[in-house]
Amino acid sequence: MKKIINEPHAVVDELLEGMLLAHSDFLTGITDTRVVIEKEKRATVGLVSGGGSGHEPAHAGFVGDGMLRAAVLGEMFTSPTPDQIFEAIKASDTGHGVLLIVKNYTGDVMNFDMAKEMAEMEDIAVESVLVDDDIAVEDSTYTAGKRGVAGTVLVHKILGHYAREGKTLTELKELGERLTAHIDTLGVALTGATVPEVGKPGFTLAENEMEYGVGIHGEPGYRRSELKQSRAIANELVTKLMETKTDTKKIGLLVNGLGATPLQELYVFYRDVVHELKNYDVEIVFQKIGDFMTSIDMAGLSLTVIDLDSDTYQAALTSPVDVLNW
Amino acid sequence: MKKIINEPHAVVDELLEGMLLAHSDFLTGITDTRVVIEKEKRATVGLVSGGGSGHEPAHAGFVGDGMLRAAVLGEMFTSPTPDQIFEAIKASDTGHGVLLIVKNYTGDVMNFDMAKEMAEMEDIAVESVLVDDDIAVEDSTYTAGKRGVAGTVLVHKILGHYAREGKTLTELKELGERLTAHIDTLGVALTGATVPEVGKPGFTLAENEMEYGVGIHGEPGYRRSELKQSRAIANELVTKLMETKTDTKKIGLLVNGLGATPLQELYVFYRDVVHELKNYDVEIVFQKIGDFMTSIDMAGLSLTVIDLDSDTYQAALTSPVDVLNW
Amino acid sequence: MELTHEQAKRWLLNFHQKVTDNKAYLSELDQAIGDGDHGSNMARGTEAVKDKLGSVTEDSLEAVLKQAAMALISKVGGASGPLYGSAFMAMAKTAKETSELSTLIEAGLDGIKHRGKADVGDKTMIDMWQPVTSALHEDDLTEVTIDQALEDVKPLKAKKGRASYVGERSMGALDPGAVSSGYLFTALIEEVLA
Amino acid sequence: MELTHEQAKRWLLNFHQKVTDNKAYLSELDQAIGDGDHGSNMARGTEAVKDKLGSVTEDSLEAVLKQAAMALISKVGGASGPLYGSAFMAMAKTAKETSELSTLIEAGLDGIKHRGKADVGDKTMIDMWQPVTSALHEDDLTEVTIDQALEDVKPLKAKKGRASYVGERSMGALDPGAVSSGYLFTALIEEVLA
Ligand SMILES: Nc1ncnc2c1ncn2[C@@H]1O[C@H](COP(=O)(O)OP(=O)(O)O)[C@@H](O)[C@H]1O
Ligand SMILES: Nc1ncnc2c1ncn2[C@@H]1O[C@H](COP(=O)(O)OP(=O)(O)O)[C@@H](O)[C@H]1O
Ligand SMILES: [Mg+2]
Ligand SMILES: [Mg+2]
Ligand SMILES: [Mg+2]
Ligand SMILES: [Mg+2]
Repeated sequence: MKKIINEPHAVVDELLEGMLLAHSDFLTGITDTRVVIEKEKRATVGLVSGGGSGHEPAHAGFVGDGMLRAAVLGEMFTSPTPDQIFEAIKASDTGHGVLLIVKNYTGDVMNFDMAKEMAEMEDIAVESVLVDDDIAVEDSTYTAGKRGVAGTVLVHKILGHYAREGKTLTELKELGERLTAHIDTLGVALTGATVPEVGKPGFTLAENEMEYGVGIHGEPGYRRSELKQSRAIANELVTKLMETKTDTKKIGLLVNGLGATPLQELYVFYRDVVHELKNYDVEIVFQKIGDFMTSIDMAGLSLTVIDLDSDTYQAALTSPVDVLNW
Repeated sequence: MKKIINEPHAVVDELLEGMLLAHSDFLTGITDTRVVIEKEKRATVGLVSGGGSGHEPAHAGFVGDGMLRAAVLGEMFTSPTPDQIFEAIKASDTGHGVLLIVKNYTGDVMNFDMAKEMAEMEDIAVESVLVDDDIAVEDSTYTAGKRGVAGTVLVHKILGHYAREGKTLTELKELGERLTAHIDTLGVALTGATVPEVGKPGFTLAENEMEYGVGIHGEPGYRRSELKQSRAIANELVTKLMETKTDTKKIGLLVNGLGATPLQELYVFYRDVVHELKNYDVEIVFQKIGDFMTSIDMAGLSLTVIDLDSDTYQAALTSPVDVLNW
Repeated sequence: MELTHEQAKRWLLNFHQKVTDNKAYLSELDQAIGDGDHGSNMARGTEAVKDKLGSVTEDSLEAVLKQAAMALISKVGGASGPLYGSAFMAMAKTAKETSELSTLIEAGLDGIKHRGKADVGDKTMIDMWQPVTSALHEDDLTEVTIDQALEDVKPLKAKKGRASYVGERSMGALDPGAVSSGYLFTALIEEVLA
Repeated sequence: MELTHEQAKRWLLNFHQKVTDNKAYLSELDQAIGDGDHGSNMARGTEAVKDKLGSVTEDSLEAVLKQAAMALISKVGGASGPLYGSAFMAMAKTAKETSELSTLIEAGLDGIKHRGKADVGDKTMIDMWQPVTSALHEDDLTEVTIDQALEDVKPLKAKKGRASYVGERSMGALDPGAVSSGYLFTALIEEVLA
């Protein structure tokens, strides 16, 4: 394991400390709990998200005006606990309620649910939106359902925009539920991710091997294959992602690096995605390329397609925000 | 070599194509040459930078209002040619002249110089500023001098600000020359970088080895050592960087990932840098953390310290810009 | 049979010991079909339980169970945190009415089912809690019950939690949560039933 | 001795062939003390020279040398591009006045020195161009001159260009630019002096 860190168990606390030291102009922490929150709060619904650490810049990099009010950091790749989330909820409420944006993982769902129950006992209005964009997993009663991955960041952005516009908690929840149905993601990995305390990659791929459909904690994908060229990967991901979008005319794209992928590869891949999409009758009206929802030091990327036939989503995606990593 | 690319020799053209496809709202290319340039040009001095590819987001990610007017992309790790740079100069001139920001590498210096001569033959006013911030190299008559590395991005930002404010070419050159003396950088590598066409890392480090002082093309550093903890690395880099800054009271910091370094490590390291700086009588008034000047897929980082006793630099660093990766 | 607050404390301390001793093994089991953190998660959690128990001054079963619940909820995270936490919270609530052991454990089981929306046969800790609850109702909980439950959980295909992502590959493997729950009930046998 | 435009063409084509044949070797030399691209750089450049020569219709030495310069300048990049480019540009300018070979090569050498601010002994291509120029002045350029120059460049410590970063480590190694320039002059011997 080659990492620039100190004691492996201290990484989460130290990266949090680094963040707060660097960005104290607009971000602050909540004492004794790993929460990053805006200093200035508008009198609007507060959006709270979070999950295990290791997905940086998610989620703390999206805290700020126009996106999240607070982010809750769990242990590495481990959902945060209900009391942490509860602290974030309390601190985020300005009397307009709090919307939780939760990635669909058993742990996240349950911990956020418990936090919601705690908050309700203190009469704070809380709703939640579940993001399950990873189409690598079949959504059936035989699985925990589709996972929440990079598309979550688009949910932060769009709902963050609406929250700033003054939408109510109920409106935001409804909007969110409709929105998540329009977002699909697929990832590929060239290497596994190494959790510092574990010290070795969660899985290993041979020098000439890649895996399609891997989750952001290294959950198994749907196929291993020899390493393909960018255009072949673009073909496979686009084909799968566009399968359900037969009536869609306008889309947005998010090409997301998983932590150790150079930006140059993301741009080569983006190019191939655009070429691939020429086979479809769609217009690309929004795109974002970079690291948004990583998997520690995994090499690989994910492609997210969002259906943008609704003009309002597009406007919500492009409005200015004041966060670190959008 | 594990990369999401197509034919190795096509990476530069394809990443450029990807960039221009993605950001055609404000960026465009110059036909038949690898130049990225702003679509809307203010009537001010145009700043042009560039160098070998492989340092993404440098330099194209800094083209836009308030920073560069154009970026010239060479082959991977190879300086662009004079005619490419000349095209960028011609397209960047609005009658106010063009300032070249050049990293101190023999190839870059000579190619930019030749381009400057070509432009002068066409009566375009051109000046250049040479950035040589890498203190790993001794500045003596026995070397090609200190190399230009991540600090270059701060030069883009500060001079970009002044150019937008309407400073003249002569003023900008003078400002630039004074400015570069205030910027120092040191990098560490955990792995070598793999140029796609070469197919293997430029150098190799053992599983428990790191190298201090490596350049952004994998130029040899000043010492190999066993892999150290973040705080030990922070101690060494800060000590060396602060050596010449005994009278400095205010500084800015740039923690720059080299391409395959997770953001979480950059924040842990930033934290340790801040702690280390408590031993000095300085105030950190500016900081930037992320990937700015990478070395393809190298794991490692660099730390840049800029002396900010002059208040104007600080204002120039924080003014808003409209570029992709600042 | 009734559970006293002293017994409950001893039970939880024994559980902590077993989890600590088998931390690496639990993570290894989780590595095979999950994400390899069940050992760390449970060690962190039971350590917190141990710490909290020291500060329980009330001589009440409810207080002991509630503190355990709070410790697990606030320190574990992941999937097992809210599940174990909900189990102990449900037991604490039930302890207001009764201290009858099988009723308490059944309440815990219901807490898990309610929280995780899983059921018997999904290859989760429920496949340990369910047979143990039945055995307690018949006053017949022994190591055999636990061993049998582990045997029975092996061939199942995971349908809930992280292990469900590996699908077929989960068949033949032990479920880490069922194993850690097995430690909980072995500790119960040793401290309460023996 | 005078250089004709036909000779110059043959010379450059021969140079292209030698560089192409030794592309990997040149990069290998550069890998040791530089960044490993000298072979690719020069192959790309001489390929462009070859292409350009096809389109030179004028029967003029100046035109041939100028086209070679332009091709090198616009296709090589790195350090060697402007250096070889400046050398041929200086030769082209000089060809307006004279076609005397040693005067032309000396002009090329001056072009390199002017562009790169290096001098004899810095372990660069200059350490090939300088002895070759002297030999030409004495009408005595042979393979021996080139071999000797390569021998002499080896022990030097690099003071210019990328190789200067490896300092002491450059001692004992060949300089890739000196070697590629050696090919240039071997080609000259074969096509013009033989
Ligand atoms: N929905 C569920 N209901 C009951 N138990 C579950 C459920 N999901 C997961 N589990 C249990 O949780 C265990 C995994 O816990 P742990 O590894 O600590 O959390 P995570 O899966 O978040 O990493 C599984 O072995 C299983 O017994
Ligand atoms: N300042 C200089 N003057 C003369 N020749 C130089 C100078 N700097 C470098 N060279 C020559 O250039 C060669 C390296 O060329 P190349 O590898 O193509 O470029 P780069 O160093 O940019 O990768 C060296 O071997 C040396 O002969
Ligand atoms: Mg986990
Ligand atoms: Mg080079
Ligand atoms: Mg687990
Ligand atoms: Mg080279």
